Parts: sequence; structure tokens; C-alpha cells
Amino acid sequence: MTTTFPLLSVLIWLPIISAGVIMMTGGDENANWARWIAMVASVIGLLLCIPLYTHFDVNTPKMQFVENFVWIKAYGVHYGLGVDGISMPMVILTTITTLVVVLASWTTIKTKVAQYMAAFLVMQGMMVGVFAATDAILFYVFWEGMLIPIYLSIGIWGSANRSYASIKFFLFTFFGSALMLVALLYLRIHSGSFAIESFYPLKLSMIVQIFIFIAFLLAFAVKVPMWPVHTWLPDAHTEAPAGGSVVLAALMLKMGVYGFLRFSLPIVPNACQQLDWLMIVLSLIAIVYIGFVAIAQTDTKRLIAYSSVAHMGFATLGCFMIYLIVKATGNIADAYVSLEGAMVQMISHAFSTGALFVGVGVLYDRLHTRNISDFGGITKPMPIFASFMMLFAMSNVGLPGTSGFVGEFMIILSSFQGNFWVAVFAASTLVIASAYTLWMFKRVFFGQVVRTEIAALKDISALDTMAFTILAAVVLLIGVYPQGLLRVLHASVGHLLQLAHVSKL
Amino acid sequence: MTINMILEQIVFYAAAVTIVFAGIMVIGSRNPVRGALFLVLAFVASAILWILLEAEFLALALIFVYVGAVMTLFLFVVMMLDINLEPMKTRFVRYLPLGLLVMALVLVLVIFAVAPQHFGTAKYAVPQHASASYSNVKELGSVLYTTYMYPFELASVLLLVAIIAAISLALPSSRKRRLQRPGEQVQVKREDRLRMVKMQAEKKILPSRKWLKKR
Amino acid sequence: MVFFPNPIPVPQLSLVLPEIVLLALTCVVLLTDLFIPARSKIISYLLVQASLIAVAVILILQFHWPTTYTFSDMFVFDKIGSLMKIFMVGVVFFVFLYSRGYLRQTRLPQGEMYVLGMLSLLGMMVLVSANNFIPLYLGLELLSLPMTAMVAMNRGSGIAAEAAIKLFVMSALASAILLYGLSLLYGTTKSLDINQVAQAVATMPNSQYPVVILSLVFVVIGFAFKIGAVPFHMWVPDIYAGSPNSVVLFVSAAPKIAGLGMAIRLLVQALPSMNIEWQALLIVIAILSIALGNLVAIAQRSFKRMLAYSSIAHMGYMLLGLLAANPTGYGAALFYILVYSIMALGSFAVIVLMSNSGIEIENISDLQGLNSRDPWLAFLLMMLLFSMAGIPPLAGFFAKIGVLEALIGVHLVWLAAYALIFAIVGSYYYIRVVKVMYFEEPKITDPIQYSMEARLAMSVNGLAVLVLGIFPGVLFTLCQRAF
Amino acid sequence: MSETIRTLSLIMVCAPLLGSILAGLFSKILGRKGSHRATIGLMLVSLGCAIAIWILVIFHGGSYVGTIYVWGLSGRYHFDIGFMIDNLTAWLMIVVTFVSTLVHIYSIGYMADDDGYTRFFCYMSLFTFAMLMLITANNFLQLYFGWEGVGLVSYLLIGFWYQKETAVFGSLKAFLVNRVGDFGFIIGIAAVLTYFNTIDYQTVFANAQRLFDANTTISVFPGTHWSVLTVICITLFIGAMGKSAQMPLHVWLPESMEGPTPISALIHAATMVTAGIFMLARMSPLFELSQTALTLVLVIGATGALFTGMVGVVQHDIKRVIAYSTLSQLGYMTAACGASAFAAGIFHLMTHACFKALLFLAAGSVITAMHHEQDLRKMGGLYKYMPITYITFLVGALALSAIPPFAGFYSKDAIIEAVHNSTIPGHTYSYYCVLFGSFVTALYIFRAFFLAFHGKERIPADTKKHLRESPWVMWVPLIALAIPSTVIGALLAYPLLYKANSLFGNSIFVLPKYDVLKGMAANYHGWFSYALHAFITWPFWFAVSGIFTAWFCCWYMPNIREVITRRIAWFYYILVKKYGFDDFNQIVFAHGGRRLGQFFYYVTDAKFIDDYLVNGSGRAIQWGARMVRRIQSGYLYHYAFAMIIGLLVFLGWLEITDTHIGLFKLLTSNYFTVE
Amino acid sequence: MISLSSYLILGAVLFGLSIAGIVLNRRNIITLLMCVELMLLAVNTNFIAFAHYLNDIAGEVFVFFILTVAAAETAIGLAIIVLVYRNRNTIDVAALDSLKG
Repeated sequence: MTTTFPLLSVLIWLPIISAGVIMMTGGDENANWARWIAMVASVIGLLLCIPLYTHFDVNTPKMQFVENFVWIKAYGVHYGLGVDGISMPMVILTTITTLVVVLASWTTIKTKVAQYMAAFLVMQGMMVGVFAATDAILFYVFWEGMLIPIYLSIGIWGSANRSYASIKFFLFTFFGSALMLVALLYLRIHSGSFAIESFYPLKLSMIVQIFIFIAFLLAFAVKVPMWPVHTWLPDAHTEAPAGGSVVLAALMLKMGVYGFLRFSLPIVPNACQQLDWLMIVLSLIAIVYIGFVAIAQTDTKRLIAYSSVAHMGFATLGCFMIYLIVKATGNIADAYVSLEGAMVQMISHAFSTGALFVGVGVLYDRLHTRNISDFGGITKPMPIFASFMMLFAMSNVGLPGTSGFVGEFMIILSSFQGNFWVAVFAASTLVIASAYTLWMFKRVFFGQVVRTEIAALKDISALDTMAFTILAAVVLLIGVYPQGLLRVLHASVGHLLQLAHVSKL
Repeated sequence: MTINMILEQIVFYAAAVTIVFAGIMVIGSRNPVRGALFLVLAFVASAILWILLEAEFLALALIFVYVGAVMTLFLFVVMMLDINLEPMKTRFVRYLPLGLLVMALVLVLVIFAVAPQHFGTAKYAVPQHASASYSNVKELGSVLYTTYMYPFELASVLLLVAIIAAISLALPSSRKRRLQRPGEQVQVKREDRLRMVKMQAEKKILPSRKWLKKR
Repeated sequence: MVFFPNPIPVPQLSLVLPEIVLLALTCVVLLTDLFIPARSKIISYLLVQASLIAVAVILILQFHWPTTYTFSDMFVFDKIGSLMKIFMVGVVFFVFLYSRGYLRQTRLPQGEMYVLGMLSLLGMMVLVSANNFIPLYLGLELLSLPMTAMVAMNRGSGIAAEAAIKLFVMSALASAILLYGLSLLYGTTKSLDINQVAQAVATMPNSQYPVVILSLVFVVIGFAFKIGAVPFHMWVPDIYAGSPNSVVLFVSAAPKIAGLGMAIRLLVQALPSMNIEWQALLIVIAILSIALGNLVAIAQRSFKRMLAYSSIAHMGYMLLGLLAANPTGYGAALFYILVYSIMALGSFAVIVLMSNSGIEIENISDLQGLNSRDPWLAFLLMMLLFSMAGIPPLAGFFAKIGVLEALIGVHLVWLAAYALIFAIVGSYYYIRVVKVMYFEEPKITDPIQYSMEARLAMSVNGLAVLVLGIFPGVLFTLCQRAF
Repeated sequence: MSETIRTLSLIMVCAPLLGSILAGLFSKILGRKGSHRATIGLMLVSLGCAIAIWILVIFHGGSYVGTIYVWGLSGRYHFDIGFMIDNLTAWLMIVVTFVSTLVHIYSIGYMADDDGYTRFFCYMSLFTFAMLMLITANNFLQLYFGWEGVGLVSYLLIGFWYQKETAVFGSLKAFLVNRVGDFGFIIGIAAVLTYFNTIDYQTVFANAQRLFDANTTISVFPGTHWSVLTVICITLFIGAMGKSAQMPLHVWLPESMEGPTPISALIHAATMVTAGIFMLARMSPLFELSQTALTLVLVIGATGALFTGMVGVVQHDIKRVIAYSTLSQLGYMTAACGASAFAAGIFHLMTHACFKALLFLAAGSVITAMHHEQDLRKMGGLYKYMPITYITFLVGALALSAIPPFAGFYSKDAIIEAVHNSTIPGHTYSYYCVLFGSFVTALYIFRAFFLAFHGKERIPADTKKHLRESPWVMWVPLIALAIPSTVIGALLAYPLLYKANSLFGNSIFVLPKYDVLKGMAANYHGWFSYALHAFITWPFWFAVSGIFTAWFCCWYMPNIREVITRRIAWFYYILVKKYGFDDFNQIVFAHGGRRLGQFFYYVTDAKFIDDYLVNGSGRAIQWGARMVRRIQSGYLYHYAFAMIIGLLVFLGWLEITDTHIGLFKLLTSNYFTVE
Repeated sequence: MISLSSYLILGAVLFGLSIAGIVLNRRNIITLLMCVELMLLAVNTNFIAFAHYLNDIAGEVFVFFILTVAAAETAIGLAIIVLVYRNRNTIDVAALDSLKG
């Protein structure tokens, strides 16, 4: 439905304007002002998502809450916003995550607080922009513009090796998206408009489709990240401050998969079909190979970072299994499970991994180390914290009842329809993911308390508890009743599947 | 072919050969003073050619402006600066093949374009000689202040620039100015730029850090 | 008695009013400056700025006038020229504004600098509105000779003198090459008037083709040298590194606009029918410029040198628009160069302002911890650098979009991809500077001192890339409509 | 009626969950007492509901199949949470709630001075919830939910004492091994979804025959054509192997004994580990259609029954002995399922739940009394101090050894006989395994019994001072379990196994050609004659000889053990090493996996991709930059030269190439036009 | 009859010579400047020849301006050379390499 109230615009610009206001609070002597403004802004953002969800019409794949103005006439660029079933959950996800980040950084960030909060609010606005943009250039503007605040957040508030990590992150993602711009411009030349939907009916020859596919692939694969362009992620996640890691894991990575759904599948369906084996193989490598890599980690953040890669492998697998499934069963309706599984997997991963990063941030803030071997027996002094972490670890492992299960379950089930071995490799995550997650959990949280610092730890503060409770509630809610999420997806996923199976040759 | 034509050809070729020779000498002479003098020769020979081309005013201007002023300036500067010529000797010969190659290439490529097939008499007939009443100066003058008024004004501004620039550059520098001295800059030592200050290290070490160090 | 055999119409002086005003006021400045004691140089400064404002106002008021030729068709008044002139005047205004403190501190001769700068500006203005090879050449020389003098103006500096002599010799060489090309063009087309040349070339018999090709190459080189594109770029880094900061500020921005103006006059307007040929040449030049500029900039420690190489790369990007050889492309190139002039101006301004305290800031490491010393300045410089790197939503991004779209419009997709891949390489050195400013702690913690108006100007300058990034439409449309 | 059952089931399932939440989140408010009261109260509610449902289902023929809520809809598939309450479920939930309730009560005493008291009750209730979800499931999703849920709680409870390294290790191992099983299980579910297009039991079972008739095959490896049903059954059975600790996925169960003893009783003896057996019975309509799968089940089960039991003989930890016994008994149950005697398997499950829980709780009682000493070598002669424990343990041991008329006899004998009568390939081997197994069973349990309660007292002096019978909260459950351990065999053998229309109703499907129990029913003439009949059967005498051997070696002539051990040292060594499974797993999987991970990380990822490719390209660019930088030599003539080179190249290029078809065209041609 | 191309070839030769001179000259800057003058001479000759053969005064006018500019240029160039010499005490081209890289 269309409302006259520019809800999406408000969701984009409110945080950005708040960021400006925060910057005006000045130095760290007014840090609490900055914190409170950030908090208020993010809570308002979250509240604004309620009408977004309730007024969302689940029966139509059309864009809703549409806003469309000419932005730059000379370029033919529109300020076009709108959400469908695929992007709406992502918008909500963004606002929740920002609130969590604000809560989690309340005490851990002590220097340049205003700049920090501002950076994250700008990120929020831009991220919503990415998910809500219906114009390719607007999308790209947000997509790339986000690099600036996140680059700064890693670089300024990161840990020892932050410069390297931030530059690596920046170059990697910039590298990926450069060619996408060429593809978008190319499409625009032929469709005459930058509206993403105008690219859908475009007829493109196979070779052109493959080129565009590769351009998109680079952009999105880097963000997802897919093997072998994933190596920025462990560094960036590890060095970023807790909030940065959360935003990276919870949101940035999703943009990649979102890109596949919004661009690759509907714009170049034939190339996707042609190259789906590549995507599947890369996804499986992410799941299995990266899983093993995660086992070998000695750094908690790095381990979770690698686990992110593995989990996102599921999301990409879900996106690209659809062709095999339809080929095997001959029924497009069968592919829903896979694609919706991918969506659920993305959202679930955001919460569980985000929460784990917040958790590691809590520990890092107190013990100034991330090495697994420096921990041990954390449960004893911090039982509440440990319980939360156990929940999120279990979601990471994909335990039924938590959100992590839903996506994996759906994707494994549907990938069997496509190919037996794909399902087998995908299902191997059951063992591998639990191996690395729980082994780390064991070494960090269980065992004897050997260090006096650990024995002296206090359990998490009320603010942290609040942040964790929000995350835990969502994790459980999605795990127990995913239909609440799935129902908003159906129409859009169905539409997407139609588009992805229309030959454009 | 009239005698005039023959004469013209003799003059042309003589002047051309002179110019080329002078040019070679300009490049090749070790002493810039000699180079400058050969350049004067080239200018004079060119002036002859220009007269052949009925550009008397410009030919004279070339002599007056170049030979009279510019080259004098050159010589003046050359002599004012005490140039040590010794270390420069060997390089010329070493790079001669390269120079010749470049020159040959340029010549081939350019002459290919300006060859008679494009600019021969077939395409560009030799114009009739101007009548005796023809005045190059008058001709030039009549357009210079009318059609070409705009560039003429610009040229005057250019000369103004030259005056300002030359004066302000050549003016001896005043004492108080802060200067860059590259020699000193190059020889700067790290002690000059960075002062190491001994400070007492922070005493309070976080317990966890200590623990980490122990490992 | 008829002294003038062919009486010519009186030129429309109103069209040339900006140039006339500028020249007149320059002379006034020149004269007054002589009699002003060193302490009161602010008078000449104010005079200079006032005259620039006057010129700008005239230009803006004239902007909507139709395209007109005057001075026996030697001067053309059109939108391209007006737009460029407005920007050039504006840029020079800012240059003087930033430089004042620096000039005072370094005791460079202020009056001469202003006068030479204004004369150079005059040269640029002449260059971009030339419709005949003669004013074009004169404008070019008028642009570069004062610039050369300015580079050398730090009379006690051997480095500056070295830079000046390099610039001088190279630009003399380039001028000579250009002139040689023009002479051949003149020979084949029998005219020096740009429109007539265009007509002649279009109707030229095939047999003359090699000659035009030859002259084309010479002309392209002359122009490529002016904007500093590879392989005619060699002077650029040395001049940037060797000149006083305020001169770099001058050299880096406005003359590039004039360079594009020259290209438009010479290639687009004089040789439109040779577009396939100059397109090919420009492709090669652009490829080389983008690669070399971006690559070598990485290896630089000096901020000035780095920006010099970055300017080489940016000229490559600008050429991408030009070589599309259609109005969209020209408009995009124009937009690119205008945006670039703002970005270059701002980035150099930062080091000029930082040098106010008397120490010549030139290395990247001198920017260490700028965020702690002056967050606002750091923020502005960051915006400028990200804009140069082409990150949205800053102006540099839309500039790139414009040229790339033009490029893809003529099916040069591979070139667009190539350009973007090197943009990634290039982004490295920009973000490295951001890293130095933001992620490192300063060695010197003194706040940076500079005047209020410089701060204001800097803010305007830095925010301009943001505003132009969010609303590039107006300027872009102006650029497109100019063609 | 079905509505009533639905409501009751909901209450039954949710009550423990509520208890768990109360004990978990509000323990600070409730306190220790409040927590256990809440959980036990709610467990009693649950038990009551279970009994009510049982009555409704068994005696009034009620049943309920339906959806509680839609978990997810996707495409043409729907995933629900729902109940399928039939006879099988009814029996199982009685067992689960009954044992759970008793263990809850018992824990009040056992865990009395533990820090994690409320946490313990929280976990136990949570476990009960998950287990009930598992058995009430009407579709594979919920089955999997319960399946993993019990796995989680098992993990949490094994690692309950999280500061104990072995406990934490055991929990991790348990979880991982279970996950290996789940890996197969989820593949099985995926196969079900793929070939039945639904994961609802009813539809799946209804269509199984059709699928069998259609002879649908799947090509797992290129060129092979395996029956889909076989693939489904085997993959599902892999899940059961993990959960029910069948060889070779049994390795986690002994380690799980690191958890508190009530847990061992509840989870690792009575209920969770039998989930696999339940699943086999539940899936009987599928398994019956695949002989290959049945053979596998039979052979794996029988092998486990014998060989894991033998390891129990050499254990010194009283709990480990019982743990290996559990492995062995699970083998029996599995073998029963493999022999298509699903009813016998479930029956044994029920009797086993009683007597094994009894044994564990009794052992727990001993352990508490001994101040958490579990080593049999430090016990002896305990019968004097703990009479109730002694007697109940004896009852349990007799039931386990299948001595008539104890419960175990009826179930186990039926299994051995069923395997004997089976016609499935592999039944002969299996028969000898289970038969000899009965000797081993009696041997190890009575070995433990004699070592603990009889013979010389080897108890440390300070322990001895405090040695006395456990409090009532502990022995009441013992007695409450001892009674069914004694009687339910006699009571239920006929109605469950041999009656023409058994109390399992239609919930278990057996093809007539495999129906071994039907043949055995002819020989069953009441519980007493069946018990008497035992005296002329092999299994009985094997068991008796087992008891005798145990008595001889452990009480009568304890020293002979040393001699025997020395004589068959190699065999003893194999048994002590548990056939090398643990070492193999440790080296190959744990170590190997870590090594592989390290290789992938340090070599492929960090070195190759990151260092060579990523940073390498960065370095290459920097190197290139430095190289190109040299062109800028600083010499004016080089600059001029560069310019002239440019001039020459451009000139040459343009003049030499035919400009209208040459390089320009190549550069500017339309590669990317839209066709 | 002297054809136009004869003049042009002479111009070309001069042009080539001066280019060679610039490449070859690794000595003082003065010679470099002289080479540039030579080059301008070539250009001027071209223009005048064209003007003559085309019978168009414009070429000659251009030459007029080129001469003017060249004079101004030389003045500034020499001033800079003086400056270089003052600061570096040499006008050796090979010594002017403190700016590079």
C-alpha cells in the first residue's frame, strides 16, 4: 500500500540528520549527549518499523511505501524508494541492529563518542537506503557511500592492526562494486532508465548476460563474502570495534545476497542459470572449507568471522539452488523453500552472529584480549552472559528452535531436491559448525577459571542485557515461528522466481 | 624557366643549406656562445628565405627582434653565467645515434606528410610575384589593427607579463625571506627533525596486560 | 580617403567585458601595489578579490547571452566559455583567499603573485573563448608564462627554479609542437578560423588526409601537455613538488579547466570530422594517464607529488568523456573538470592552510592525526579525498558516472571497466591519507592556525563536493546544455 | 475425544517447558525450593496428562493427529508443529513422564549441595519438553526439533559441571557425535520431502507403498540406482545411530557419564537414547519396505549388543559399567527393530527404561553415599550400609540379566527369539551375537553388583564414617522403579507383543512376511508358563552362567580375575581400549579435522589466497608503482624525450595503420550491442 | 620553381634537427632554449610559406605574433635561467634532478 507519509525517507534521513546533530555535541566531554541522541534516534527508527511491518501488504510483490521523485534529471536518476517482501525485513533488521550497536557501545566506546555514534547512524541510514532504493544509482550511492563511515569506524576505533584491516576492507569492497557500476550504466543505456525494475524486461544476449553476471558477482561476492574473495572479512571483523563487527556481520554481508536477489537473478537469469554450478560450488566451499578454517582459529572474533562466511555460504546456496531444483522437479513452486531459506538464513545470521560479536566485544572490553586461549571458565563469574552466549552459539550451530535452524533446514531440504551431493555437503555444516562453535565455546566459557582477572569479572550490565535480550528474543521468535517472517516473503519471492526463470535471450 | 627562377632556386638552396648547417652547429657546438652565433646565422638565412617568400616585414623583424634583441640577450646571459663546460663533453657522442634515430624518424614521418604529393606545385601553384607597389608592411599593418586587433592587444599583455616576470624574477632576493635550501634539506638528519624526549613510562600497568606479557 | 580598405564592424566589446575589466583592474593592482608598503598589502589583496568578484558578476550576468562571435570571429562568446570562465574566476578567487596567509608568512612578493595570477587567469579566459588559432595560441602563452614566473617566484629556492625551468622548457617545446601542427592545419585549410577549419576539413579531399592526421597529432600533443596527460605529463609532478604551495594551488585547478577549453576548441570545434582519429589517440592517452597516474601516486610520500599524479589520473578520466566524441561526453568531461577543479583546490588548500605557520607542509606524514588537531579540516579533506576517489555521494562520483555513461553510450564498455579498475587502485592512496589523518595520532598537537575567512572558504569548498554530490543536477545540466 | 487429547497433549508438553522457564529465568525469585517445587509440580501435571491420554488412547481407542500451528509455509510445502497421538506415543509418554518425574524427585536429594541446583531442574524440565515434542511429533520437522532439543539438553547436562574438564570434553563429544547422526537424519528428511513432497507422517506413510511399487530409484553415485526408500531409511537410521548410540557412533555415551547421575538415568538410559528406537518404530512403514535397511539395522544392533557389552566387563567405574550396559541393551532394541519385531524393541525400551533408570539411580545412591566415588575397586560390602539400594540394585540387575520373571526377561527373550526367527539376511550372525550377549550382560552387571555390594570392603576409612542409606527422596524413586522393573514384563508381554490386536494398535506396521512376533505368539501361553519355558532355552542358561561367572570371579575367588586378565591380555587390552574407537576418532577426526583446518587456514587461506593473491596483488601494484616511478628521472631531456617518443608513436601509428579499418575500429567497435 | 613542399621540407628538417637537439642535449639549458628557438623558426617558415602560397596574410600575422611571444618567452626563460644559476650555481641539465620520482 502506498502511504502519503514518506516512511522510508524518514528511516533513511532521520539517522543521518541525527548523526549531524550528534557531531555538533562536540568532544568527549559531552559524550552522554551523543549517546542519548543516538539511542533516541535508533529507538525512533525501530518504532517507525512497526507501521512498516503492520501496513505491509503481504499479498503483492509490488514495491510498497513507494516514493519517487526525479533526483538528478540530467542523469535520469530518481530518488526512488520502496520495499517489497525481500527488502522490508532487511530494513527492520537494520534498525534493530543499530539499536543493539548503540546499546552495546554505550560504555565500551570511550573516545570520540560523538563521531562513533554519528558514523553508525549514518551507516544505518545508508543501509536502509540500500535496501529501499528502487533506482540503481541511488542504490549504488548508498552501497558505496557506506564504505566511508565503516572504513572510519574500523580505522579509528579498531584494535591494533586496524589500518591494514580497514584499507583491505575498503579496497576489497570497492574493487567488487566498481564493475557493478559499469554494468548498471550499461543497463541504463539500454533500458533508458535507472529504475531497477526497468532492467528486468531487458533482452540481453548470453554473452552480455554473462559479463553482467560477472560484474554483479564480483560486487556481491565480495560483500557476501564468497570464497575466495572472503579474506577481507576476518581481518575487518577482527579489528573492527564490536559495533563495527556487528554491522559488518549483520548488515553489510546481507547486502551482497540482497544484491543477488535484486539484481543478478532477475536481470540476468540466463547467465545465472548457466553459471549456477559455479555459485553452488563456491557456496559449498564456503560451507565446508571455511568451516574447517574456522576450526583452526585461535582468535574468537576471527572464528566468528569465518563462521559468518560459512553461514553466508548457505544464503548464496539457497539463492542459486533454485535452478537445479526447478530442473529436477519441473515446478517453480519447489524453489520457494530454497530462496526463502536463504532470506531467513540471512536475517537469522544477522542476529546470532551479531550477538556473538557483541559478546566478544564485551569480553574484549574487560580482558583486552581476543585469544581463545586467554579465556576459560567465563561461565563462573558471568553466568547470565554465558547463557546468552550459549543461546547464540546454538543458533550459530543451527539448533531447532533458534533462528539459525530455519534457514539451514530449508536450504538443506530443498537442495536435496536439486542434487543429492549438494545437500550432503551442505548438511556437513551440522557437524562442522558445531565443532568450531562449541569447541570455542568450551574453551572460552567452560573449564577451570585459571586467571584472576576472569574470576574478578562482573556479569554484564543492564544495558548489555537489554541488547542481548532483544537479540535473543528475535532469535527465538524466528526459530519458533518463522512463518511471521516467511509470510512477508512469499509474494516477492514468487515474483522473483518468475523473473529468474524468464528467458531473456 | 627564367633567370629569375634559377636565381631564386640558387638563393633558396643556399639559404636552406646554410640554415641546416647552422642548425646542426647550434646543436653540436660545445660552446653555447658559438651555438648562439650559429643560431644568428640560421636566423639571417631564414630572413633571406622569408624575403623570397615576400614577407619582407617579417624578415626584417626577425633580424631586428631576434638577431638584434633576443640573441643579444642570449649571449649576454651566456657570458654572464660562468659555465663550466668540461664535464659535458662525452655525453653528446654517446647519445648521437639515438638523436639521429629520433631525427630520422621525425623527418620520415613529417616529410611523408609534407611531401610534394601533398604540397607540390600541382596542388599549390607558385603564386605570381607581387607587383612592385606591394608593401608587405602595409598589408600586414592594415589587418593588424583591424582584423587582428584582439590578438594584438593580447600580445601587448604578453609583453607586460614578460616585463613583470623578468623584473620580479631577476630582482635580487631580499635578505629576510625564508628560503628553502635544498642542499640543507637533503642533508637533514633525523635528529634535526625529530627530538627524542625521555619520559617516564606510565607506571600503572593493567593487570591483564601483565598477565599477557608473562605468557 | 579610406585608410581601412575593408572597414570592419566595431567589435562587440560588451562580450569581452570580463576580460577588459580583469585586465584593467590588473593594471590598477599592478600600479597601486608599487606604492603600498609591505604591511598594507591587504589593500592590494582586497583590490584583487574585488576585481575578481566584479569579473565573476559580469560573467554571471552575461551567462544567458546567446552564442556570438566578435573581433572578426576571433572571439567566441558561448556557454562553454562562460561556464569555464566563471569557474576559473571562482577558483582563482579561492586560491588567492587561501594563499594570503601563506604568502605573508613565506614573504613571497604578494603583489606580483596577484598580478601574475590575474594575468594568467586572463590567458585562460582568452584561451577558452578563442575562435581562432592566433588568440588561442596567445591565450595559451598568456596562461603559461605568468604561471612559469609564479613557479619561480620563490627566488631563493633552487627547487622552485628547477621546477620553473622544467616547466618553461617543456611548455616551450609543447607550444612549438602545437604551432607546427597549427601551421600544417593552416596550410591545408587555408584558414586560422576554427569554424572555417572545421568546414574545410570536413570537405577535404582524401589526399590531404595524412597532413591533417599529422597536424592532428601535433595538436593533440599540445593539448595533452597542457592538461598533463601521459606521456606528456612529466612536468606535472615536478612542478607540483617544486613550487610554493600557493602556486601549486593555482596551477592545480584553473589551468586544467582552460586545458579542456583548449581541447574543445581545437578538437571538438576545429576537427570534428576527425573524431575517430582523435578518439583513438585520446583512448591511448587516457589509458596511459589513468594507469600511470594512479600507479605512481601510490609510491609517493609527498602529498603534493601524490596529488600531482592523481591529477594525471583525473585528466585521464576527464579524457574519457571527451573521447566519447558526442555532446554528452563533452558535457561530462566539462562537468568532470569543473568538479575536479573544486576537489584539487580544496585538497591543496589544506596544505596551504597548514603551511600558514611557516613550515612548508608537503609530506603525507605531515597530516598525521589531523583529526585530533582540527577535526573539521580533517573532515573536509576527507570529503575531498573520497570525492576524488569517486565514492558516492560526493561530487567526484557523479563526475565519474557522467564520463562512464558517455563512454558506455559509445560502446566502450571495456574502457569504462578499465577506468574503474584503476579507480580502485587509485582509491588506495586517497584512503591512505585518510588513514594518516584519522587513524594515527599526531606528532605535533598544536592546533592549526588560519584565518576565519579561510576557514569559511574551506568549508564552502569541502561542502561543495558534498552538495554537488547530492545535487549534481544543476551543474551537470549546465554542462550538458553548453554543447 | 480427539480435542480432549489435543488439549491434554498440549498441557503435557508445555508444562515441563513452563517449569523449565520458571526454574531458569526466575530462579532468583523462586529460590531453590520454589524451583524444584515448580518443576516437579508441573512434571506431575504432565504425568497426569500423560496417564489420561494413555487411558483415552489405549482403552478408548482415541487418537489425535493434527496441527497446532503453522511453523512455516514455503512454496507448496508447509511445515507445521503438530501432534500425532497414537498408541505408540501414548506408551512412550508414560515412560518419559514417569521416569522424568521420578528423576526430578530423586535429584532433590542427589543435587542437594550443588551450586547449579535450579539450573539442573531447568535443564531436566527442558529435556522432558523436548523429549515429549519428539514423541508427539506428527511430522519430521517436529521430530527433528525434539531430536536436536534433547541433544542440546544432553549436551548441557553432560557438561553440567562445566569446570570439570572431562565433563566439558564429554559434552562436546556427545554433541558432535550426535550431530554426525543428525547429519544423516536431515538428509533423510530432505529425501522424504523430495520424494513424498511433504514431511507429514501420515501422508508419507500412506504413500510409501506407492513409492515402493513405482520402484523409484536415486542415483547417489553416477551409475548406481538405489531404491529411494532404502536411502531414506539408511539416512534416517544414521540419525538413530547417533542418538541411540549404535556402533560406530556409540562413543559418546560412555563419556556422557560425566554428567550428574540422575541425568544418566533419565537421558542416557531411559529416554533420550531410546529416541532412535522410537524413531525406528515410528518409521516402521518405511523400514518394512526396505530389506537392505532392515538388514543394516539388525546387524548393527546385534553387533552393538554383544561387543559394547563386553567392554562393560572391564570397566571399573560403576556408571560406566551401566553405560556400556545401556549400549548393549540399545543394541538389542535396534536388533529387534531390524528383525521387524518393533513391538519387542519398544517393549524392551519400556522395561529397560525402568530397570536401567533403577540401576543408575541406585548407582547414584551409592555414589552419593561414597562421596562421589565411582570406582568399583574402592567399594565392596556395601549391602550392610545401604540395604534399600542393595535390594533395588539387585532387582535391576536381575531384570537386566533377563532372569524370569523380571521385566527384562520378557522383553529381551522376545528379542532374542525374534532375531532367531527372522528371515532377514544377517539374522544368523545377529542371533549368535544377541545370544552370547545375554551371557555378557549378566556377567558385567553382576560383576559390578558383587564388587560393589559384596566381598571385601575396600572403602576408604573417612568415607566409611559417613556411609549410610540415602535420604527418602532418593530411595522412594528407587522403589518406585523397582516395582515396574519386576512386574511390567509379566503384565505387558502378552498385550503388547503377542496379542493379535496388540496395544500398539496400528502405530506399528509390519509386513506379514517379516512378522516374527506373530509366529512366536503361538508359543506364548501366559506369563508364567513362558517363564518356566525359559529354563529350557539357551538365553536363560547363558545368563545364569554369566551370573555364576561373576559370582565366582568377584566374590568367591576374587584373585582369579588377575590370572584371567594375564592369560588373555591381548583380549583384555582390546576391551580396555574399547576396540580403539576412541583413539581412532581422536586421531582421525578430532586431530585430523583440526589439522585439516589448520592446513586450510594457514596454508590455503592465509598464505595462498590472502598473502599471495590478495596482498600479493597489492605488492605487485606497489612494485609496479616503484618501477614506473623511475621513469620520472628528474632529467629534463628525459621528459622531452618522453614527449617526443609520444609524438613519434602517435604519428607512426596513425600514419601507418589504415585508419578507417585499422586499430580504431578495434578499439571502438561495438562489442556490447544489444541483439 | 620552388614548390611549397620544399619550404615545408626545410621546415621539417629544422624541426627534426631541433628535436634531435633537445634529445641530444644533456648540457646547458641555454642550448635547449636555442633548440626551441630553432623549432619556432621552422614553424615560422612553414607559416610564411603557406601564407605566400595561399596568398593569405593570416599566416604572416601569426608569425608576427609568434615572434612577439617568442621574445617575451625568451626574456622570462633567461630570467629563470639566471635564477637557476644563482641558486644552483650551474645550468647543467643533468644536475637539475632534485625533483624526481
